[in-house]
Amino acid sequence: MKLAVQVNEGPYQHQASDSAYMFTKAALEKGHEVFRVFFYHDGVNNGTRMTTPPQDDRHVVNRWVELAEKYDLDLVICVAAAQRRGIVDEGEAERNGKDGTNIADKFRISGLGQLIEAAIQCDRTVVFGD
Amino acid sequence: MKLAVQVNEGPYQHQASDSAYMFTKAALEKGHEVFRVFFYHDGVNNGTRMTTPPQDDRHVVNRWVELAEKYDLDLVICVAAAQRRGIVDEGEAERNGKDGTNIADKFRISGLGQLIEAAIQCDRTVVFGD
Amino acid sequence: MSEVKKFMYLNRRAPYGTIYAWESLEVVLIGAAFDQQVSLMFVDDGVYQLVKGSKPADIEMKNFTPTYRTLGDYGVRHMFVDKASLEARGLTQDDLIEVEWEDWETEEEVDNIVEVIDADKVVELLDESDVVFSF
Amino acid sequence: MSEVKKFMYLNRRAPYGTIYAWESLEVVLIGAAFDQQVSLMFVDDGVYQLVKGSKPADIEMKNFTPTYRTLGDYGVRHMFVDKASLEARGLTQDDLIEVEWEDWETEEEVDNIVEVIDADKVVELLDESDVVFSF
Amino acid sequence: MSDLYTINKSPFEKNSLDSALKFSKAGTAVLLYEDAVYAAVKGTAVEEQIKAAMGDKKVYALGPDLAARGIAEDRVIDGVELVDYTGFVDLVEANDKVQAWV
Amino acid sequence: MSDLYTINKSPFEKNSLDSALKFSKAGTAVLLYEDAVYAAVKGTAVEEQIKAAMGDKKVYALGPDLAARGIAEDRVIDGVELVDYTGFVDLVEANDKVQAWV
Repeated sequence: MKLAVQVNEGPYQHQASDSAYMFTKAALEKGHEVFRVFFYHDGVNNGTRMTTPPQDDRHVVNRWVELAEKYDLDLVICVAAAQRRGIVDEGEAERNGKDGTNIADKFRISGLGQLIEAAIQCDRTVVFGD
Repeated sequence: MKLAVQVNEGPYQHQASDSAYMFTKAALEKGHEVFRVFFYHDGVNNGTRMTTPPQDDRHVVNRWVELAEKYDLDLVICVAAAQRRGIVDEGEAERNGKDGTNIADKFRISGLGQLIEAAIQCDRTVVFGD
Repeated sequence: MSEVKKFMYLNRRAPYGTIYAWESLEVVLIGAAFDQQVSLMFVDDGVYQLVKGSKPADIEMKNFTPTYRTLGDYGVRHMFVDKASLEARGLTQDDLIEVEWEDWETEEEVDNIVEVIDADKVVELLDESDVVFSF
Repeated sequence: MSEVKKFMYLNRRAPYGTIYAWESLEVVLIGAAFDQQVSLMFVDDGVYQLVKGSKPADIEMKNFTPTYRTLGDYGVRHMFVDKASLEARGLTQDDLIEVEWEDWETEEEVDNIVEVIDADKVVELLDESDVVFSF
Repeated sequence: MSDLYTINKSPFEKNSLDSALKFSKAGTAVLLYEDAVYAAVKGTAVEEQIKAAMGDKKVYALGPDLAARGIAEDRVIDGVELVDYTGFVDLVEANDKVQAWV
Repeated sequence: MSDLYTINKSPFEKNSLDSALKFSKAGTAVLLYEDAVYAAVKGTAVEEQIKAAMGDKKVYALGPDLAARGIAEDRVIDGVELVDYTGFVDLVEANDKVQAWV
């Protein structure tokens, strides 16, 4: 089965990102293809490398990064949502005159078309939100 | 009247930050003292300088900054909540080995004690959340 | 995959209090570039998204209700509204905006693609869809 | 201001599904350093915060229920639970953790400061408070 | 004490209004703002609940939030008082404390 | 089509469960996860609603979310099937599409 996963909430505040991660990991371990994980709304905040959670807590961002490394996962952050929330890569920094970036490795910023495309291409689209 | 204001949600996703801003502005214009605005939970995301909202939309972060400049407002971001969400100033960057900062001018990161202190000192504490 | 998929946008939230309604609409607008069959469903507080006369200037937000009126130009053929959700909120179709639709090739025109339906029809339409987006 | 204020933490949300319960608890812990009178009120889904036996290992979260048990050492004198909220959720006081309290100066001890109360008492206690925190 | 209860959630989506009213005493000031202003409208499924609350409580609604949502003033339940953000500040000042039913 | 409805909100806080059940047909698979697992517990105010739904629908609850919240398996309503994350994936595969009632 070919899956698209959508994440609508940021890390820690809501369980949505946790559930999306656990689901995605289980799907990959079962041998399914996860075509893309699309981060929308506050979900874009999952893609910042600036977090430092307490040592006895899970690291929501790094967990996604490690999963992406292991399974060559496509983690896409919506550009419009990212601009509102302040998630910036080098291209965005240049375009919007920002003095730095905060995007985590393995995440990439792209347009909403990537979500539609994933939903068209995949057998199932699964949404995690608040 | 001496006021403490608490903001529990980030910019754009929920109206909480908008309402807190409009309330705080109205209170200041009426001549009340706003002792502190404390940003907690996802509210810490109000303090990033990396946002670039659409040109025809309000700039939630800059609005807080401008209000702080005009009224010498104390905008405090909770350090524990900021670490989870990735809001970083120079001290935090150094402490946690981050390669940059994203905090907006006029915001400062401090402990939860600042919230308790504000609630003790002020005549009223007003909470804006989801 | 060559088959055209049926996309349903399920809208259950009020506008302005949260951004979900507006950012959901942004997906619909972008989606116009893709080959799919698009419908929008408004149930629960989602019906408030179509209420006319919104004036958000005093809360310093952008009025995005006019954008719904243009959806006919963005490949949206149907906008369904749950009748019971309207009634529980003291609303009727007269309170809602109208959305025109025209097929540029056949010149077929529809004055208003906003249609109030009952719960059974909501279930049937959700069921027929290939993808249901929830924001 | 030399007068000691009465702080009430109003907890209305379930744990784990959102972070509010845990981050609210962090405020209570930090608050112990200040001179105030602290009570916690659990109503609606907030009563779930005190349910014992939580095992969040399989959702990879930290189990923070044990922290509630230590609140007596952090200056919390009262933890009130709304009776009707418990009942609607099929719970009784037996399902809840117990929290001990001891006054180090007077050596006064209380075995369990978790107290189930009715709605009238909730209203009275909220009313008596100087500051009500909602997270 | 005199209390101001603030409610910002739609009564059709969340239990905030139910809970706030259940845990309020006579004389409480109730301010509906953000999506909670929908509770102030005539002819809805919660109209009777609001009217009952007005029996011993004063109910306010934030005008700018009503206008944003396209609700004309003549659709607001009689007796609900409209305030703007300055009125919100005045209510905070007029009461001893504020409780947010988020 | 066969549909999987996912519900992640507490039935006591939000209207997601009400709405999902109202807009579902016979044969729909309903997965309760996150705070929605509270709906799967015996003796609550929504037990009858879940039992009624089970008349023509299959109800599942996510075990790890139940355990996290301290709900022992013997407190789950008879007939509600417990699944883990792999079971969640299997449900997604077994049905034609997934609808999230967030």
